[in-house]
Amino acid sequence: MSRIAVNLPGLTMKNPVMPASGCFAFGQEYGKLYDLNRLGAICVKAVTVEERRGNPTPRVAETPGGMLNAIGLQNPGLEHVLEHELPWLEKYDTPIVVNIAGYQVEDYMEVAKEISKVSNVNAIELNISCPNVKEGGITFGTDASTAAHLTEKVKTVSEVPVYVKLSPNVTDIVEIAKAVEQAGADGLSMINTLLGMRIDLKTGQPILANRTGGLSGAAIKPVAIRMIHDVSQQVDIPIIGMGGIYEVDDILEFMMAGASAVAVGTANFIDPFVCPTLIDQLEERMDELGIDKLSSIVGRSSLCNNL
Amino acid sequence: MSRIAVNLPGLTMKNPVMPASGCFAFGQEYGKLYDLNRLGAICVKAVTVEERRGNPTPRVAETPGGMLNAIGLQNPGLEHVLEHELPWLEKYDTPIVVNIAGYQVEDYMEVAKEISKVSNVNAIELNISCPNVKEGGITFGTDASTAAHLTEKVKTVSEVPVYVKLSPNVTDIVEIAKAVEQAGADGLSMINTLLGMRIDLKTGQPILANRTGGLSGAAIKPVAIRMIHDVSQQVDIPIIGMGGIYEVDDILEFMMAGASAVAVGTANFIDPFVCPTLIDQLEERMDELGIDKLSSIVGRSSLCNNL
Amino acid sequence: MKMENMTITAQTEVAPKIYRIVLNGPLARELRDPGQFVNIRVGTGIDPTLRRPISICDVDLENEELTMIYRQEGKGTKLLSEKLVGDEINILGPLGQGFPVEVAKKNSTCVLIGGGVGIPPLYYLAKKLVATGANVITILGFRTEKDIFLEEEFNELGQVIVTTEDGSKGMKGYVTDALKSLTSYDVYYTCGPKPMLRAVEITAQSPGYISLEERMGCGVGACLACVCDLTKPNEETGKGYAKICSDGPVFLAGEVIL
Amino acid sequence: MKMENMTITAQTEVAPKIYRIVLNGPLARELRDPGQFVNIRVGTGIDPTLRRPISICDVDLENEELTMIYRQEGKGTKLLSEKLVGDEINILGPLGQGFPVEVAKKNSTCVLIGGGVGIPPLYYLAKKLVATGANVITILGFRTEKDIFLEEEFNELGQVIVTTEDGSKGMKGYVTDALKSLTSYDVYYTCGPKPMLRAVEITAQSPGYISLEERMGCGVGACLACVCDLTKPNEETGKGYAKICSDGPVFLAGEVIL
Ligand SMILES: Cc1cc2nc3c(=O)[nH]c(=O)nc-3n(C[C@H](O)[C@H](O)[C@H](O)COP(=O)(O)OP(=O)(O)OC[C@H]3O[C@@H](n4cnc5c(N)ncnc54)[C@H](O)[C@@H]3O)c2cc1C
Ligand SMILES: Cc1cc2nc3c(=O)[nH]c(=O)nc-3n(C[C@H](O)[C@H](O)[C@H](O)COP(=O)(O)OP(=O)(O)OC[C@H]3O[C@@H](n4cnc5c(N)ncnc54)[C@H](O)[C@@H]3O)c2cc1C
Ligand SMILES: Cc1cc2nc3c(=O)[nH]c(=O)nc-3n(C[C@H](O)[C@H](O)[C@H](O)COP(=O)(O)O)c2cc1C
Ligand SMILES: Cc1cc2nc3c(=O)[nH]c(=O)nc-3n(C[C@H](O)[C@H](O)[C@H](O)COP(=O)(O)O)c2cc1C
Ligand code: FES
Ligand code: FES
Repeated sequence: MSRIAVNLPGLTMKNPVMPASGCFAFGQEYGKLYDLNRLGAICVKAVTVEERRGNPTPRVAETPGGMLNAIGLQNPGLEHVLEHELPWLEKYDTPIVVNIAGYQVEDYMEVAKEISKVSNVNAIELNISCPNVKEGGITFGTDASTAAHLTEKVKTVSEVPVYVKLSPNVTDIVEIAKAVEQAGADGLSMINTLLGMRIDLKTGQPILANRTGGLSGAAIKPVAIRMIHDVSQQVDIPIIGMGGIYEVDDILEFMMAGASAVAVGTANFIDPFVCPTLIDQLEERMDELGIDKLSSIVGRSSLCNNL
Repeated sequence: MSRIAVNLPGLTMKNPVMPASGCFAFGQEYGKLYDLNRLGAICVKAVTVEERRGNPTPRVAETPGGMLNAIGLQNPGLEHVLEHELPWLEKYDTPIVVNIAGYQVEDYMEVAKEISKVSNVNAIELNISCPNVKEGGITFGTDASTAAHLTEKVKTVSEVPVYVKLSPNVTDIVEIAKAVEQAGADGLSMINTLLGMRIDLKTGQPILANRTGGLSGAAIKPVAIRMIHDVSQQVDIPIIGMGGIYEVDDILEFMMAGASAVAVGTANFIDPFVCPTLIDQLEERMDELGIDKLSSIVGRSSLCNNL
Repeated sequence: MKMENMTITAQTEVAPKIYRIVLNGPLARELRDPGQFVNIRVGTGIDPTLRRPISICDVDLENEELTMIYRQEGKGTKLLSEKLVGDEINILGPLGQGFPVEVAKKNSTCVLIGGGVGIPPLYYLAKKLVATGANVITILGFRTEKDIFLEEEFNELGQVIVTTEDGSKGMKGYVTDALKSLTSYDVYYTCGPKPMLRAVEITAQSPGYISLEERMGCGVGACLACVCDLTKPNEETGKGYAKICSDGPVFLAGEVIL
Repeated sequence: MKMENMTITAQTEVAPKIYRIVLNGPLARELRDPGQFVNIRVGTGIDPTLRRPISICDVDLENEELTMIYRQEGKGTKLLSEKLVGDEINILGPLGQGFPVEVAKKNSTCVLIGGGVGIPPLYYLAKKLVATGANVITILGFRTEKDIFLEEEFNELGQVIVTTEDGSKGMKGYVTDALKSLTSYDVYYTCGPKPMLRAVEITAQSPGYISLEERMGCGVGACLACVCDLTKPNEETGKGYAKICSDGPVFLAGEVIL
C-alpha cells in the first residue's frame, strides 16, 4: 500500500482526498479540468427522492475567511441521478460516495436502497445536517435518538457502508456520534456547515434569500478540528474530516485530529485544481515532517491512539 | 440624544461601542493609549471570588481569520478587583460592565452582590459561557434551566442590571435566551467564543496547553449575526452584540441583526486603537448609508422591528 | 477554460469608480464568444474567499490581452482597483456561454442595450457583429453624464444613443425610452441590472439575448449557487433551471424567468 | 509605545531563513531599553489575525531606524520576508521591559548568552554595555556553521565564543559548555529557547537576566495570554504571575519559573 493510501469501509482510496458533497456536483464540471481518477474518492451532491429546486437566489454570501450557502439541496432527484449522473461516473475507478437527504425516514431509505444497488457506488453519506431546508435533515442531526433511528433504518436497506454526516450546530456532537455508531453507522463525516447570516447594509436585509445559510471555508477549520478530535476519541468508526481544508497542512492537521480521510469543499471554488494539487504536495510535506505513512498519523493528537 | 448614543438597562452610552470582556483587562493598558472616556462603556475581565491562575501556556493560537484562547478566567479575585481595579476606573465617566464567573451558583452570587454595590459599576455580565475551564460556566450556558436558575439567583442579589453572556456552542440558543429572559435577565451578551482546536504539525499535539480553546475574531461573525438575529426576534431584552467586529460596517451589521450595542474583542489585539477609531468613523458611515439615528436600525433585518 | 496568472498591463479609472483593466497571458486566446466572463481571484489568502466574476469587454487575440471594465463596488473590486501594472492576478476563464454572433445576418440590424457595468461585454460583441457585416445600434444607459464610458469606442462601430436618468447628457430617461424610438431591428442583445432587463424584454420588438448576473460560488457549474428558472424545462436534460455561470450568463429572451 | 507605519529601508537574508530588516520612522525614537520588542502586523486584512512579536536588535536614534533579525518560521514571518524595501509596515512598540544596563558597572564583566534567534536583542545590549565601559563576552549558540549570523558585529564589541551543536564552527556543543569555561563575571544576560535558558540559569555563576518568549495575543498586557509564574508573589501587587509582554520579556534570573 502506498504511503498516502487509506482504507475506510467501502472506500479503498489511493489518497485521502475527496471533494466534499455539494461542492463538486456530480463530477462533470471538474472532470473537464482534470482526471477524476487522481482523487481518493468522489463525494457527490445530496440526492433526494424527488427533484428539488432548492432555495431562491441569492444563495451564497461571502464572509471573512469563508462563505455562506443556502442552496437548499437542489438536485435532479433519484431517478435522474440513477439514469444520468452515476452512469457518467462509471468510467472512473475512483470510489463514489453518494450524499443522500430527505424529509422523512422513508425518503432516506428509498434513496439509500436504490443508490446503494448501483455498481459504482461505494458508500452512502447520510446528510442529517443540511441547515438550509427545514426538512433537510437538520432535525435528524440535532437529536441523538432521531439520528440513531434514521441510521438504523438506512442500514437495513443499504448494500454499501453508511457514513453519517454530522451537524456542528449542536451542544454535544460526541453524544450524537456515539448514538449513530451504536445504530450501526460504518463511519462519520464531519463537519457540515455552521449556521450563519450576513446582512446587506444597504437594504438592512439578509443577503441570502433564505436569510440564514451554512458557513464553510477556512473560518470553520478550528471548530471542525475540535469536533473531530473529541469524537474520534469516543468512537471506533472512521471519520471523513472536512471544514476549511485549503492547504496540504490542513489535511495533516485533520488526520492528526482523528480523521482517516478528508473532504475539500469551498476551496474548490477558489482553486478548481485544489484537490489534485494538494494530493501532489502531500508526500513532500510528509517528508519534511518525517511522516512515513499517512495512516500512522490518524489521531496522533490523542497520544494513545495509533502511534 | 446624539445620533450614535444608545441606552440600555444601566448603561447610558454615548456610543454603542465597548471593549469585550477579557480583551481589555481592567482598562489600564489601553488607558495609556487613549482616553477611555471615548468608549461607550467598558467591559472588564471575568472576576471570580478567589484569584484564578488560569490555564498553562500556550494560551493562544492563531486560526484563519481568528484566534483561539484558553486563558482560563485568570483574574486577581474579587477582593483585589474591589480594592485596586475598580477604583482605578473611577476617574472615567464611562459606564462599567463587570463580567463575573464562578464554579457554582453561590460563587456567582457572592461576586455579583459585592461587585454590584460598587458605585462605578453599572451592570454585571454573567459569564455562563467560558469554554476554557470545566467549571467556568459553560455547563450553566448549555442548559436552559440551569442558566435560568443562575440568572434568577444572581438577580436576587445584584443591585445593577444583569446581562447574561450566552454560549454559541449550543443546539438552540433561542431556548436559552428565552429562559434567562424569563428568569429576569435585563439583557443578553452574545456571543462568547466557539469551541475550537489547532494542532501543531511538528508535535502532533494541540497548540494550546488546554488542548481546546475559544474561537474569536472575524471568522465567527456570521455565526454571531445569525444568533443575534434569531434571539432578538424572540426576546424583548436588549442584546450587546459581539463576535468578529473589526470594521465600522460590522457595528451596523450587528445592530441591524438586532444588537442594541456592541463589544469589540480580538480586534483590539490587531489595532489597540480600534474602539475609538470605529467610534470616530461611525457617523460618516451612517451618512453614507442614510442612517439617521443608530437606535433606529436595531433589528432592521427583521422587517417588523423598530422601523 | 483555464486558470492562469495574468499580468496587468493597464489599469485606469475611466469614470468615477469605473476601472478599465487589461490583462496579458495565453488564457486570452481561449475566448470563444463575446459575453463570456472571467472569475478573478482578487486576493491571495483566505480573504476574500470568493472569486469575482467580471465580463470580458474586449480581447486582443494576437497580443493575448483581455480588457475588462468594472465598477469598484465592495471589498473585492476595491482590492482589484488597487493592483498595479505589472502585478500578476489569478484568472479563471473564459467562463460561460456568451452572445451568439452567428444569429446576426449580414446587413441585419442589431440593437445592443447596456446599462452601467452591463455595457462592457457588449463592446466585443459589437466588434464581432460589425465584422460579420451587421449594422449595430447601441443604446447606453447611465445615471448621469459623468458616469459615461465606452461611448466613443461604440461610436466607431455604429450609431450610439446615450440615455441618462437625469438628462445631463443624451436622451433623458431609460434605455427603454430609446429602444421605443427604434422602429425596425432584427435582434437585440442586452446586459444590465435585472429591472432594466425586464423592461427591455417587454419593450423589444424582436428576438433577443439577455445576459444575467447572480452571486456565484464556483463559477463553473458545480455548486448551484447561481441558478435561475427556465420558462419551460430543458428538453434534453429535463431540468427546470439553468446555471447562470455555465448555461449562461447569456440566455435567449423568454428562455428564463427574470 | 506607539502604533506607526514604518518604512522598510533594508531587508536581507543573513543566513538561511534568517532575515535582517531595517525599519524607518519616528517610533524608533521611543526605544528605551535593549531587549524591548515590537509587535508587527504582517498582513493588512483579517489573516494573519495576530501581530508577530520580534525583538529589537539595534537602533539608530538619529536616523530613526530599528533593526530586527528574525527567522522565517511560519506564515507570518514568511509574509514579512516577502516585503520589499519601500513597503510600509504597521508596528506597535517598543513593548515590554528590556535588559537593565545600569546594573553593569564600569569595567565589570558581562556575559551575553544567546541561542539562535534569541541572539538579536543581545546586540543592542552589548553596544549599550560597552558604552558604559563594561567588558562584554558573548556566547553565541547555533546548530551549525551556516546558521551563524551577527558574529562579526559582536566581535567588534568584545570577546565572542561561537558554539555549534555539530562542531562545524567554534566550540562543539551548547552555550552552557562555553559558559562553564568562563571563570569570573559579574552579570549575565541571556535570550534563547527555554531549555537553553534553564541550562544557563543552572550553569551561571552570577546574577543574570533572562528574556522569555511566549505566544501572545495583545502584546500590551491586556489579554493574559503570555503569563509565566513568579517564584514568589510580587510584593507590590500580590500577584503570583507576570505578563511576559509587559512585565517582561526580561526577568531577573530566578524571578520566574522557567
Ligand atoms: C457573469 C457576471 C459578469 C459580471 N460582469 C461585470 C462587469 O463586467 N463589470 C462589473 O463592474 N461588474 C460585473 N459583474 C458584477 C461583479 O461581479 C460584482 O460587482 C462584484 O463581484 C462585486 O464584488 P465586490 O467584492 O466589489 O463586492 P462585495 O459586496 O464585497 O462582494 C461580496 C460578494 O458578493 C458578490 N457580488 C456582489 N455584487 C454582485 C453582483 N452584482 N453580481 C454577482 N456577484 C456579486 C461578490 O462576487 C462577492 O462574492 C458581473 C457579475 C456576473 C455574475
Ligand atoms: C518577546 C518576543 C521576542 C521575539 N523576538 C524574536 C526575534 O528577535 N527574532 C525571531 O526570529 N523571533 C522572535 N520571536 C519569535 C517570533 O515571535 C516567532 O517566531 C513568530 O511569531 C512566528 O510567527 P510565524 O507567523 O512565522 O509562525 P506561525 O507558526 O505561523 O505563528 C502562529 C502564531 O504563533 C505565534 N508564535 C509562533 N512561534 C512563536 C514563538 N516562538 N514565540 C511567540 N509566538 C510564536 C505567532 O506569533 C502567531 O501568533 C520573539 C517572540 C517573542 C514573544
Ligand atoms: C455550496 C455548498 C453546497 C453544499 N451542499 C452540501 C450537500 O448537498 N450535502 C452535504 O452533506 N453537504 C453540503 N455542503 C457542505 C460541505 O460538503 C462541507 O461539509 C462543508 O462545506 C465544509 O467543508 P469546506 O469548509 O471545505 O467547504 C455544501 C457546502 C457548500 C459550500
Ligand atoms: C483573550 C480573550 C479572553 C476572553 N476572556 C473573556 C472573559 O473573561 N469573559 C467573557 O465573558 N468573555 C471573554 N472572552 C470572549 C470575548 O469577550 C468575546 O465574547 C469573544 O472574543 C468574541 O468577540 P471578538 O470576536 O470580538 O473577540 C475572551 C476573548 C478573548 C479573545
Ligand atoms: S456559481 Fe457555482 S453553479 Fe454557478
Ligand atoms: S500578550 Fe496579552 S497580556 Fe501579554
